[in-house]
Amino acid sequence: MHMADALISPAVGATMWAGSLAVLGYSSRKIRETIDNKTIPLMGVMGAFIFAAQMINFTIPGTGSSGHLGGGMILAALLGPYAAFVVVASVLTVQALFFADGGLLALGCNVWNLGLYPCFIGYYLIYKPIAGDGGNYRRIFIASLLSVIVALQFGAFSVVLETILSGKSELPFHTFVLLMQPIHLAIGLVEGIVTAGILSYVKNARPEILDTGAVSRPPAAGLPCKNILIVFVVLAVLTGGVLSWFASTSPDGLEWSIEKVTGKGELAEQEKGIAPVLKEIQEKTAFLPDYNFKQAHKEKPETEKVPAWPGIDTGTSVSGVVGGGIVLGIVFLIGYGIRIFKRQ
Amino acid sequence: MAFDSQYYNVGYLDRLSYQDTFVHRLDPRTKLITTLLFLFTVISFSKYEVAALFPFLLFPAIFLTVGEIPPGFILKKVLLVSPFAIFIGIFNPLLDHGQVAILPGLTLPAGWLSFASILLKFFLTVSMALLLIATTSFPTICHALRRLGLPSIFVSQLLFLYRYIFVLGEEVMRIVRARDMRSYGRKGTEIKVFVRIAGVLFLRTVERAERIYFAMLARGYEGDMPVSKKYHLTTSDLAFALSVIVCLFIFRCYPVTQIIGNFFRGIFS
Amino acid sequence: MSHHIVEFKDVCFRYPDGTEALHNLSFRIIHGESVGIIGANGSGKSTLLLHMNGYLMPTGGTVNIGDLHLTRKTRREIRKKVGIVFQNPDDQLFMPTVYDDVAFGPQNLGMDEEDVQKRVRAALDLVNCYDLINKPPHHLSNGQKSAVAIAAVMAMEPDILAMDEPAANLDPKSRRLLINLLKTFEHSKIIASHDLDLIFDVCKRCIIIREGTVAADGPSQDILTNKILLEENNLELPLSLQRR
Amino acid sequence: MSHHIVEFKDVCFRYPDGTEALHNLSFRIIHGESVGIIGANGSGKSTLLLHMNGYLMPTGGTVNIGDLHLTRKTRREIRKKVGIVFQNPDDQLFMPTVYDDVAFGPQNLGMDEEDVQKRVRAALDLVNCYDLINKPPHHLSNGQKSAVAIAAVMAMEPDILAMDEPAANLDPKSRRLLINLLKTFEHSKIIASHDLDLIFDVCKRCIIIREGTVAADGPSQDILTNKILLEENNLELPLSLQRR
Ligand SMILES: Nc1ncnc2c1ncn2[C@@H]1O[C@H](COP(=O)(O)OP(=O)(O)OP(=O)(O)O)[C@@H](O)[C@H]1O
Ligand SMILES: Nc1ncnc2c1ncn2[C@@H]1O[C@H](COP(=O)(O)OP(=O)(O)OP(=O)(O)O)[C@@H](O)[C@H]1O
Ligand SMILES: [Mg+2]
Ligand SMILES: [Mg+2]
Repeated sequence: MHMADALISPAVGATMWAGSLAVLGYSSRKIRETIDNKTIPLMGVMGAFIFAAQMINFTIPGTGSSGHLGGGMILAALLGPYAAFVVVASVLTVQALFFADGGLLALGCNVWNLGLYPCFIGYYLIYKPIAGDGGNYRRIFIASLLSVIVALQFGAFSVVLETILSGKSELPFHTFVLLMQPIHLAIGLVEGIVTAGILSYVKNARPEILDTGAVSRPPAAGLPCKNILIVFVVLAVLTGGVLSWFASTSPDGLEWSIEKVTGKGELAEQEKGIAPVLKEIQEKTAFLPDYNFKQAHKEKPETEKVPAWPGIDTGTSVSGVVGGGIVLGIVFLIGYGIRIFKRQ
Repeated sequence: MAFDSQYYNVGYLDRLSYQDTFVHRLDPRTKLITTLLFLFTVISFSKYEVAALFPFLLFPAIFLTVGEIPPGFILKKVLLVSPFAIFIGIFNPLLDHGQVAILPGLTLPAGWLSFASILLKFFLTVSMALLLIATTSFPTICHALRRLGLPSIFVSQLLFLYRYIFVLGEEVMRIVRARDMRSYGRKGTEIKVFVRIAGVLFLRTVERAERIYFAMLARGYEGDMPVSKKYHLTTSDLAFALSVIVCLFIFRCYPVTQIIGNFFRGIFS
Repeated sequence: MSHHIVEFKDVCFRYPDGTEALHNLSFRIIHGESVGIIGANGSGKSTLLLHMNGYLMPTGGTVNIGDLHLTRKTRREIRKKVGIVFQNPDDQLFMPTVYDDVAFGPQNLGMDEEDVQKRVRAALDLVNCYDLINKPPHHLSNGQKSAVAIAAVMAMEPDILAMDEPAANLDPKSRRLLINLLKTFEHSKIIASHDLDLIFDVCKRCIIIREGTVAADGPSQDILTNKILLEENNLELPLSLQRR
Repeated sequence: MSHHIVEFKDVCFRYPDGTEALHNLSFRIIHGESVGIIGANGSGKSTLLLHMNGYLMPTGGTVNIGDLHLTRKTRREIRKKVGIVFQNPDDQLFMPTVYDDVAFGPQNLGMDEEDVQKRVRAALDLVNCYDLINKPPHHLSNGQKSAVAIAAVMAMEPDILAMDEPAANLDPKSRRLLINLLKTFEHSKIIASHDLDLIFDVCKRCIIIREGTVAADGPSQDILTNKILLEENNLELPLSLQRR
């Protein structure tokens, strides 16, 4: 469920980047204060572990399809939330670069969705209180299952919000939510069981790793409440930020998405969606030479108002189709030319 | 065998990034920033914009050819990750029924237009991100990130991650091979076995981290990863950045495709 | 018994990242032979072994095991015939106890518990490790791990045994025990190793791989005493043949 | 030069899980000596090496390196004197390129960029790997990795070099190159290995460890030719001394 660049708007992308960077900076400072040198290489290899573990396929009982490990909760349980967040962020960065999972602009969204929720909400609100320090097998099991599921639900919901706010997709809010949340409930169930299994295995074989800290963790006492508060404040501010930014850069879009969210007026929204765009294009072309042809048509569609669709301008779109083909040809020729030139 | 093809792809990209061409030699900071600008420009187009996106194909085309990256590989990778974008985008034609005229006599539902726009944006953003990593070795990207002010802990995590992906990847591959050899099809791939394998791998990773830590101590590590200052901006970096920015500006603000289209229609009519 | 033949015909293999690891490699091993595969680092030995049960599929040429031609369809069948022991026993022992580990293969073959137990017992007896049956693998010594890894493969009663660097990290005594163990197996054996003395002791025949192709193939007695040939291939005389 | 002495006095060490890995172990190595540490799997060789610069602290007895008594306070100082190369080069080449890796030590010593470059160059020249300077470690062969790992330690210019199983997984030619390389170092050298031929070639003196204590200590010439002593310790004659 990685967000993709193509689905987000610059405003959403930039906001989420800012949010994730802020948490990243905060976590890094925290790590410096609370964790000893030994943990730095451990964090690094643990990132590689998450990667490697994702390469092991397994069969989900009853379905025959295969699943893989997400890993945020395992990291949080082993390393504590701050270090885990930094590791998740680095894993996602590598995924964005090498696997093109998501994308560079959507990276902010993905770090937020897949890192923040398990590491802070899942860990502090659910895992830590239930599993306690060390804990027994049953508590570990319940704690990991619940925290993974909840974190994934949050993540999935954020994907929906980010997509809707970006306004690139026509999916109505409620349909999208109904699609995403149940899917991620199922995924969370499997991942939760797997996480619980691995943590129990580790507890069995090397109890000291989870209990006292072969790894030094930041002291848990006192911190959680404050942190969760901070997280929620940041969340609220960010959401507000997204909305207001969106409002200022693209009022149509905001109106659009709010209508979407409330679920009314699909047709009205389409008119708003495309008309200004076409108009903008026309205005821009008007500055340029060679627009006589279009000038003739320019006023026409505005007045013509076919009921089905307002903005028909065959002039611009024909040019678009012809131009598109030619641009493709030019790009191809340039590429080919460079290749030939390089061969010599 | 799906798991190792993913791994091999990383290896292949990684090898490509150590080639020596004009693009490879550019300063990583320049490439990173111009790529980000490119991405922002592309996704800033409205949801129905298709034609104006075409000129942006010039960037991947130039990176591909100057950087000597095989186009087939990039195409395949883009296809591989496309399902999510397609899944989200395919609803547009289904839900958005407004008609829009493309050619005289040919109208299409507007949803197809926004779908095409998503696909085109998807292709542009994904291929440029891949081309960035195919033409810039990962360690140099990390140096660039460090110089651009990201936290040093995060950057050293990236470096460790990069280094040990390959080591642990091989290790996992050997373990999975041993499992598959004795499991005849699906039987050995239950969650139970997976959990154990992951558990074993986990413990071995913790032990490896300990050995790495010893090796680091042996070489004077005291908590800070040293930074070396190897990169300097050159005039070709500046020229490159400047021309990219100018092109982006032109492509963003002027409907280049339509102008060209008009121009040719003018010639033939 | 024609069905224990291993035949590689013009096998080529290119890793997806572009490395050409095998190149027109051909050889044929008949039933009961013991063959050593030697060559420099990176010459393609491990890659070759991975073809023996379809873990990698040749990108050119053909592999035949017994009557079966290696394809995606037949490889499950072929895996029952060929048992491979890789270099690092830690990679192979992933179950919580020695018993579970050795039983893993037979259980997956769908045998009932009683037969599984018999197989496990027989396999562990073969390598003299029956006492370890309830230990977790991470409490074993390196030598014991190697032996258990071999037992785990033997429990599947393969017709052909392939091993990659079986003696790495063993102390000299454990290594000697392993050599004696290998000598008693009647199976066809294929062993890839840098330990030319071990190859000399265990294998009658020897194949030198260079850059993914066969550079020499013949009796160990001839090949491992041919100093010039060996040195051309980044090898040297077995230490026991070197004078001090 | 008294300050290159390594002295273990009645060293005991118990792992947290209760395994007693070293038990009243004592020896003394003077400047310029080359010493081989041999013994069965699990006899305590690696544990011993980990004491040489304080990764593990003895639970009993004392370790002196040069004039310094090993304590938590002195171990940083001691680490500059003793360079340890562990068995698996992958664990030691933790930086993304060869240059960064070899430069890691000198940079941590606080040297400026120019001096660092000189050191890196000198260290890589020493092991004949200067060409690899910009490669990432995962593009190197096993032999190259070992060589670079040694260079990385040599760049710290230690007075004493300790190595654990330096030749594992190398092909015979690379192993021979490594042996020749080791012979040219003038440092005090301490090498733990199962490769008794390598020890015989490189080390003048030899210590046998059994169950965490010294079972024999003397010239390699005597110890490595004493068949009975070796066999008591799970070892055997170096292969080059065995007759066929
Ligand atoms: N997973 C992989 N991806 C890409 N190339 C690989 C991979 N594994 C091996 N190679 C390459 O294939 C060639 C043959 O490798 P292989 O491991 O078969 O050699 P080997 O003879 O077993 O070497 P060694 O003696 O070091 O074990 C080498 O050039 C190696 O770099
Ligand atoms: N981390 C550890 N925790 C507990 N026991 C350990 C640990 N590492 C080693 N041991 C035990 O300490 C003893 C000595 O181990 P060590 O690794 O020093 O042996 P070695 O001589 O290096 O063996 P090898 O030749 O197999 O490398 C062994 O009994 C081993 O099982
Ligand atoms: Mg090999
Ligand atoms: Mg050891």
